[in-house]
Amino acid sequence: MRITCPLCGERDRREFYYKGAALVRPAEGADLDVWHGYVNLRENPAGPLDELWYHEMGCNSWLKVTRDTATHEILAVQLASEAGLGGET
Amino acid sequence: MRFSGWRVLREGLTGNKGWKPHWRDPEPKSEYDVVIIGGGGHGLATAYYLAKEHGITNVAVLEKGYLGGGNVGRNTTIVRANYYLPGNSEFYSHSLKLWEGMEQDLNYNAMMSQRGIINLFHNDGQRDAAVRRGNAIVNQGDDAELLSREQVRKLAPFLNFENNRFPIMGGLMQRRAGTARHDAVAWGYARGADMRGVDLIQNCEVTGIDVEGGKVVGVQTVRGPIRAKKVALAAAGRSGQVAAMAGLTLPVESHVLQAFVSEGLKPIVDHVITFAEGHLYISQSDKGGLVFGSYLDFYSSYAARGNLPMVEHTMETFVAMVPAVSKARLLRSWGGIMDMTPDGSPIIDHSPIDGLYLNCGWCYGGFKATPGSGSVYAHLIATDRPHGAAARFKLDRFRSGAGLMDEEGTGAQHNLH
Amino acid sequence: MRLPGKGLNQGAKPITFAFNGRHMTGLEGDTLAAALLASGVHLVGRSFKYHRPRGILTAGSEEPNALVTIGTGGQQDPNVRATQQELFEGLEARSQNCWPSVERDVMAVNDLAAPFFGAGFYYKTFMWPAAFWEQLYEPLIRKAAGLGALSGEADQDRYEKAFAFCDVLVIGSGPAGLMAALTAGRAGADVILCEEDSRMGGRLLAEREEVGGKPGHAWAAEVLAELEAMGNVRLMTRTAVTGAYDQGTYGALERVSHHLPRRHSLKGSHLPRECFWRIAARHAVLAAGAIERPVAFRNNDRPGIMMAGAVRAYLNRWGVAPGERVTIFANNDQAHRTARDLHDAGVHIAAVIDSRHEAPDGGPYQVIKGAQVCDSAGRQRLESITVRSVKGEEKIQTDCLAMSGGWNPSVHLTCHLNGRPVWKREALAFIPSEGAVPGMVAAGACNGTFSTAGALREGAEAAAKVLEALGLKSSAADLPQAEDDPYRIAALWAVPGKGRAWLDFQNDVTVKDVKQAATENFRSVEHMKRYTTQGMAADQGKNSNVAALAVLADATGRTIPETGTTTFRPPFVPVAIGAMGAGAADEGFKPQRFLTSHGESDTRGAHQVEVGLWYRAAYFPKPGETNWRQSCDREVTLVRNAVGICDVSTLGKIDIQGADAGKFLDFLYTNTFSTLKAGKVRYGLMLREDGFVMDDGTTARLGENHFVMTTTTAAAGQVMAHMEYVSQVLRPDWDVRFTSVTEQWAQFAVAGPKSRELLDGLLDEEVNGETWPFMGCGEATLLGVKGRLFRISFSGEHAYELAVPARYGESLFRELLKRAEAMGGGAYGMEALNVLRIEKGLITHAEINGTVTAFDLGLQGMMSTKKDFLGKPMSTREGLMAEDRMRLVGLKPVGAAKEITAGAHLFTPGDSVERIYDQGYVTSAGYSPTLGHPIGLAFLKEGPDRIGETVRLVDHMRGADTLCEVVSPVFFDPEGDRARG
Amino acid sequence: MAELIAKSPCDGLLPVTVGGMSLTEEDPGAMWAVAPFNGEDKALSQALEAAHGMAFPAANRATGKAGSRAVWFGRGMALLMGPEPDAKLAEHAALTDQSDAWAVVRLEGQGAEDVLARLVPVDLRAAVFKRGHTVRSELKHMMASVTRTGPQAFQIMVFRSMAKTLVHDLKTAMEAVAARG
Repeated sequence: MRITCPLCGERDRREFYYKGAALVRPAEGADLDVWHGYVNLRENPAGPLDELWYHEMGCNSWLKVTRDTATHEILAVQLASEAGLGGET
Repeated sequence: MRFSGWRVLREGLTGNKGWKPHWRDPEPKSEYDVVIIGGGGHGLATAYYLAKEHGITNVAVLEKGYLGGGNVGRNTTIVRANYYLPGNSEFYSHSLKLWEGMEQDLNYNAMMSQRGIINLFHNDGQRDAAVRRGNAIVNQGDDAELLSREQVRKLAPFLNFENNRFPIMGGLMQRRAGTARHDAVAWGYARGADMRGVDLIQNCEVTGIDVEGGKVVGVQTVRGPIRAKKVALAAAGRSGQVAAMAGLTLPVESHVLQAFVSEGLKPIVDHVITFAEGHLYISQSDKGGLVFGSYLDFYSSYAARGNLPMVEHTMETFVAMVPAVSKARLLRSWGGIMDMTPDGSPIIDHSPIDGLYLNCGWCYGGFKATPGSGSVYAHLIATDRPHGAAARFKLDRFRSGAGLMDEEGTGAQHNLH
Repeated sequence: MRLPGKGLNQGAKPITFAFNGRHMTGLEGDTLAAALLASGVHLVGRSFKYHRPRGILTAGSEEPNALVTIGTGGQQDPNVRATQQELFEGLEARSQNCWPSVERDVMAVNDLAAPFFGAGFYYKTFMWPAAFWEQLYEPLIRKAAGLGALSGEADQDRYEKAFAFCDVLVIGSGPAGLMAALTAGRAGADVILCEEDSRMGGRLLAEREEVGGKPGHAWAAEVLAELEAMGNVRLMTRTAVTGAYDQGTYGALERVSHHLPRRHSLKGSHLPRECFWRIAARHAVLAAGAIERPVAFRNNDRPGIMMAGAVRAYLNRWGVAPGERVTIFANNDQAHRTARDLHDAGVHIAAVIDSRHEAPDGGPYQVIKGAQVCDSAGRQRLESITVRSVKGEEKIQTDCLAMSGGWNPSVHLTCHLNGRPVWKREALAFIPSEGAVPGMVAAGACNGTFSTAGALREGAEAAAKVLEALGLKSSAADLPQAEDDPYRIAALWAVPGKGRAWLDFQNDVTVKDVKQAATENFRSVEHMKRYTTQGMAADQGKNSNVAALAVLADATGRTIPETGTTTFRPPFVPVAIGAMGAGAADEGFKPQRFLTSHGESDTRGAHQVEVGLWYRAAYFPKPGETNWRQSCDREVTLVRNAVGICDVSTLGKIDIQGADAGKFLDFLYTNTFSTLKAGKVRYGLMLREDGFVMDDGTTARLGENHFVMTTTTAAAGQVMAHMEYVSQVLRPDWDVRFTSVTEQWAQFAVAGPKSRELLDGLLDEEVNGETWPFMGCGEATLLGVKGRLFRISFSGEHAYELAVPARYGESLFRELLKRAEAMGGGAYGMEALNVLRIEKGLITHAEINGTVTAFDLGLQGMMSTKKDFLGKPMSTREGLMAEDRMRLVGLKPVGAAKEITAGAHLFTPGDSVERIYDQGYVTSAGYSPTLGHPIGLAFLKEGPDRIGETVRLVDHMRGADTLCEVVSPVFFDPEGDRARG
Repeated sequence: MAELIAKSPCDGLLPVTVGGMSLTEEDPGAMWAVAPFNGEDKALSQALEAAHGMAFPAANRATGKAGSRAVWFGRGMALLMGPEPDAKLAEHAALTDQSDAWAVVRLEGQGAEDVLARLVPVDLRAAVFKRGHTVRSELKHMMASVTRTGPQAFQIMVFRSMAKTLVHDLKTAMEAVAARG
C-alpha cells in the first residue's frame, strides 16, 4: 500500500503508523455516552473511511486519509491539522 | 452415516461408492426458532450445541458464501488455553476441554493434535509476564510450566539461541495446547448439526434484520424473508455490517490478519512455538507445511488480503529466531478479517434489541474459541442467561470500564491491538 | 538424448554434475531437467501420498513432479525445481520423499492401499482411542508426509532485499512482453522488464515459428539488444514477479546466484543467493504467458508422460529429445507442432492421438483422430499407452507421451487483489477480468490470445494504453510478421474409464477424488479443493485447477463458470523465507542503540542487557562476586551509603517550546504545569484517551516558554507520537513546538549521600541547597562544558542528574566514576536501580502495564479537578474508580520461606488457590539489602485498605508459596528526608 | 583539572571502503533544529537569509552549501547545519540543539544509489532525486535523513545511538552491490 503524503509525496505504507477512524473529539464536558461513542464505537464501514495515519518514519505529519476498506483505494489525503478534528475547546 | 476405520475399509473394497453427503442443501423454510447469521466455525458450532445440548433443532444457519469459508478456513490452526485475565481464563479453559473430546463427540477427525505450545521470552520483563500468565493458567486448573533455556533447547534445538539481538531466555509451555485441521472443525460441526436437523443454507446472504417494537422478528435474505423468534450474529469480521442492519453500532473494527504456509517439508517443528520479540507464531502441519503468522496489518480492511510490510516483518522475525528455516519457501499467504474490540477480547451477550444476540470481537482468538463459543452462545440463546464461562464477555464493559480484558496490556483502545 | 545440431545452447561448455550420486555431463545453459533428459534419466522423484514414480512433466517453475534437493548442511535446499535449476559445475542433486532410493521406495506400498486413501479418508478414521492420534497415527502420517527436508542447521547463504521504481513494469519477456517493453522504452518511459527464466524470450525460445522473417529467438535477441542500449529500460532476468499489492506495489524474487557453483554464495562471498525486490510501478503490463494443462486419463502420471509444449522446449531450446518413440495426445492444433518438430529432428513419432474428429493431418506420421489415450504402462518409465478410438482399443509402444489439454493463461497476479478471472469459452480458459489490478493491463497468452502475432499486437497495444495514461507519446509500433494461427481446441478434461486418472500430480488427487468430494456434497470449488487438497501442492494448482474445476462442474451438473473460479494468492512462485526476511539475521533484526557509556561499561565487565532497542548495564561485577545478586546488593548499598553513578540517557527527553507550551502540558498531563516556576521540575502523569495511565515522568521548566520533558525508556516513541497527535490533530492552533533531544544529551544519575560532595569542583559554581534545591534544575557548566543539572531522585537519595552533549558522555562517565570510587561509591546498573526504586515504591512499566488507572496507583490526587486534560472524561467511568480494583501495595514476607517473586499471584490465607479467589499479583520484586529482606510491589484488590493484613503468595512456575504482609509501597524513608536534605 | 574529551558518533567505525565506494563520517559542525512558530514562517526565512545567507528550505529540499546548510527535516522544521544559529532566529522559531543527536555519514562512489536502493523505500535515482534534494524516510528500520550532495554522493543521518547499525547496514549493502560487479 502506498500513501501520498501532502509533504513528502507518495510513500510506502511501512513509513506510516495507523490510528484508525478520524472522528471529531467531543467537548470535554460532553456526556460519557458521547465519549464512549468516540473512544469505543465504530461505524466500521466496508467502503470509504476517514482515518488517521501518522507519517512516523517520514515528516511526522498526522494525516487524514480517506480510504476504501474494501478495495484499499485511497480517495483523499490531507494534513490532519487542517481537518478540524479537535472539536470545541 | 457413521464414520470409522471399518467404514473406510468397506468403502475402499467396494469402490468408494457408498459415501453420502456430509450435509443436506435444504431450501430455507419460512420460519425458524433460531436463525444464525454466519456459517463459519462459531455459527456452525452454535447450531450444533443448540441441537445437541438444548434440543433446539428448528434452526437455520445462513451463510452468504460456502460453509467454513471465513476465518475458520484461514487461520494458523492453533488451539490453546493460556490466557491470564478473568473472563478469558475460564472461557478458553472451557473451550480446550471441548476440543479434547470433539472428535469422538462429532464422529469426525479434526486432527486435534496436543503437541504443546511454547511461548518464548527474551528478557526479565517478558519472563515475569510469562510467570504471571503461567500462574493464572494453573490457578484456572489448566497446565503450564516454565522452561529454562536448556529445556527449550532440548525440545527445539533448531532455534537461534545465540541470536545476539534477542537471546532466548526460556519459555512458558502448555502441553495440552496444539493444533487442529481448521476446515475439518467446520465440516465436523456442520455435519453434526445437519444430522440433528439444523438447516445449513449456503449462498444465502442476509440483507436485512427485521425489528418490530424493539424485538427482532426475522431477517431478509437474497433468498427471501425468513421469520425467526431469535436471531444470533456469528459474522466475525462482518459483525459491524450485520449489526448495522439492526441499527446497532458495535465497539468493533475490522482488520486484516495474514497467515502463511510453506511448501511441504519433512517434520522439523514438533510444537507450536511463539516469540515474544516480534510476535511470531509457528507450527508445522501434518502435511509438512510450516504454518505461521504475526501481527495484524494494522489498518481497517475487509479485503481479506495483506500487504508486504507485515509479510516482510513476519519473515524477518522468522529468520532472526529460526535461521534453520531460511530456505523453506513460502507457498501461500492469505488474510482473514478480524473483528477487533478495544480491549482485544470478545463479546457474547444480548444486544439492546430483544431476541438479537451478539457473538463477535474475537480478534486473534477466534479459532481456538470455536467449540467454547458455540457451546456458551447456544446456552445464552437457549436460556437467555449467560453461560458461566462467558459471563464476563459483556457488551457494556467498554461503556463502564469495568471488567475490561486487555491481555496484551497495550491499552483498551482500538488502534492498540 | 541430445540431438546434434539442435538447440540454442549447442556447442556450449560441457558441465559435469551428479544426480543421486551418479555423475553425468550436460551443457552450459541446460536446466537440470534438460540435462537429465539428455542423459536418459526420467525417474526423478516420488509423489506425495502414494509415492508413485514420477518424472519431468514441464519445463518451467510450475513443475509438480521433478522436485529435488541440492546441497547439504547449512546449504541444503529442498524442493528445488529441476526444470528451473540451471546446471553448474559440481551440482549435486538428489531425489526426495523416497527411501532407500527413488528406484526402490518402501513407502510405495501406499499405492497398493490407495482404495482406502481416497479424498478426506483421514477425517473419517484414526479417532479411537483418542490418545492414539498423537502417539501413533499422527507421527506415522507426519513421517510419510512432506517433500524435501531442511537440514536443521542455520542457513549459510546471504540474501538481500531492494526497492525499485518505474513507470511501467513489464512481467514476462515473450513476444507480448518484449513488444510492450520495446514500445514503452522507445517512448521514453522508465521501464522494468522482469523475466523468471535465465534467458529472455519466453516461448520464442521453445518454438520454431518465425518472427519478422527470422527465428523467434533471433528476433528476441535483436529487441533485447535495442532495449539494453536504452538508458530508461532495466532488464531483470531470473526475476519472478511474485505478488501484486496495493497502489502498484509488486514483489519480485531474483535468483542471483542459484546458477553459480556453491562457493559463490557462501558467507565468505558477498554475492547474495536471492534478492527480494519491492517494485513500485505506476503501471504494469502482464505478459506472463500461459501454462499447458495435462489431460486426466488412467495412469497419466508415469515418468515419460510430459506436456507437449515442454517437449518442444526441450527439443528446440536444449536440443534434447525426451524419447525415441514419441506419441502425442492432444485436443488442440498447437500440440501437433511437437510432432512436426520432433519428426523434422529425426525422432520417430509413433502416433498423434487427437480427441477431435476434425483434427489436422500433420506430417508423414499417423494421426489417430477422434481418439483418446485411456491408459499407460511402465512402472518407472513409460513403455506403452492404450488408445481408444472408433476402431476399439490398441496398445502403442512409446517411451514418451507428449500431452496437451490446451493452455491456461497465467492469470495468477490478477487474482492477488481479489480479482476473479472470467471464462473465455472459445479458448476454454479463464482470462483476467479487466482492471482486476489497478494500473495493470494483460497481453498475449495470459490474456487468452495464443498466436504469436496476437501476442505481439496485444503487447504493443497494452504499452500504448499505459503510455497514454502516463501522458507519453507512443509511435505506432511496427509489428513484425508472425504466425497468426487460430487456436483450435475442443474440450477434453478427463478421459472416461476405470482406474486412477491424475489431476493434481504432486498431491495425488485423481478424478475419482473430485467426484467423491462432489458426492459428499463438497460442491463449492473451495470445498472440493480443501477436501481433496487439490491445488494445495507446491505448484498451487497451476497444472490442475482448471481441469479439476471442469471435473467438478461435470460431476455437479453445472457449467464451469457456474461452478466458480479458483483464486490464486501470493506468491506466484514459492519464495524462500530467507529472501523475504533478508537482513534480519542476528544484529540485523532490529537497530541496536548504544549509550555513550557502553564501551566503558564493557571494559568494567558489566553484564549488558537489551532494553527495547537499547543496551544497558544490568550490574558491574567486582572480583570475587559469583552471582548478580552480590553485585546488585553492593551497588544498592553504595548508593545508600556513599554515591552511585548510573547512565539514564535512555529515558525519553523532549524539548518543548512556544507561547502555549504550558497550556499544552496542562492538557497532556493530569496535573498542572503552567504554574511550575522556571528552574523547577515536577513529576507528571499522562493518560490515554480511554482514561488509563499511559506514561509518567518529570518535566522541567527551563524558561517562560521552554520545558524539557522526560518519558520512560519504553514509552519514549509512543509519547512523542502522542504529543504530535495532540498538537496536530486536537490543538493545531496552539503555538507549541517540540523536538526529541534523547540523543542530544548524555545524562547520568549521581545518587547518594555523597553526591553533592562529588559535584564539588565538577561544576564551576558551588552546589548547595540554595543554588540547587530539591526539584531544582537549570544550565550548568561541567568541566567547561555547557550542560544541564536536575536535582531529582529515582533512588530516594540526595541525587542529581547531569546532562552533557552526547559527545562528552563517555568522558564524563569516566570522570564521575573516578570521583565516585574515590568516595567509596561507584557505578550501579539496572538491577540496583530497580531495587532502589522498589524500596521507594516508585513505579515503572512493570506497574504502568497499560491496564492501570491513577486510582490503582494511588495517584488519583494528581488528577486535577480545576482543568481539563486528555483522558479525564473516560477516567471518571465507574469501572475505573471501583473500590475492588486491584491497587498498588508493598509486600514483605512473613514466616519461614522469605521469598517474593514477580508474577506470583496473591490469595487470602485459607482460600483455595483457584482463579476465582485470586486477589492480585506481584509486579516487581527484589531483595533489599537496606532492609535485609525481600520486598515487592503488587496490585491487590482493595489493596490500600488491607495494609497490615497477611496474604498468601503463590508462584507455581517457580515453586514459591509464602505468606506476606501487605505494607505501604514506600518501604524506605517514607518522609523523603534523604532526597530533600 | 580534568577536562571532557569529545567523541564523534562513528568513532572507530569509519571510514569504510568497498569497491569504488567509500563511507566516511562527516563533521557537520553545529546542528540546530529550527521550527518556526505559528505565522512566523516568512519572517523566519528572512531572518535565516539575513543571518546565514540561505532561505528556509521547501519540503524535501536543502538550501545553502557544504559547511552551511539548511536541510528540510520534516513537518515545519529544518536542520541548520554548520553555523551556530543567529540569536535573532529565536524570535521566530523554536531552536533546539541537535549537534550531538545525529550520526552524519557520507556515502560516495559508483553504486551509491544501488546501496541506498537496498535500504531506503524511496526512489533516489539521479533523474528524480537531484543534488539539493532531501528526504525524511527510513533506512532499513531506522528513522533517517538522506540528502544528495553530489552526482554520486549522499549525506545520511540517523540517531547517534544507532551509528553502529547504520555502518553495519550500509557496509553490508555496499558489499552486496560490489559483489554483483
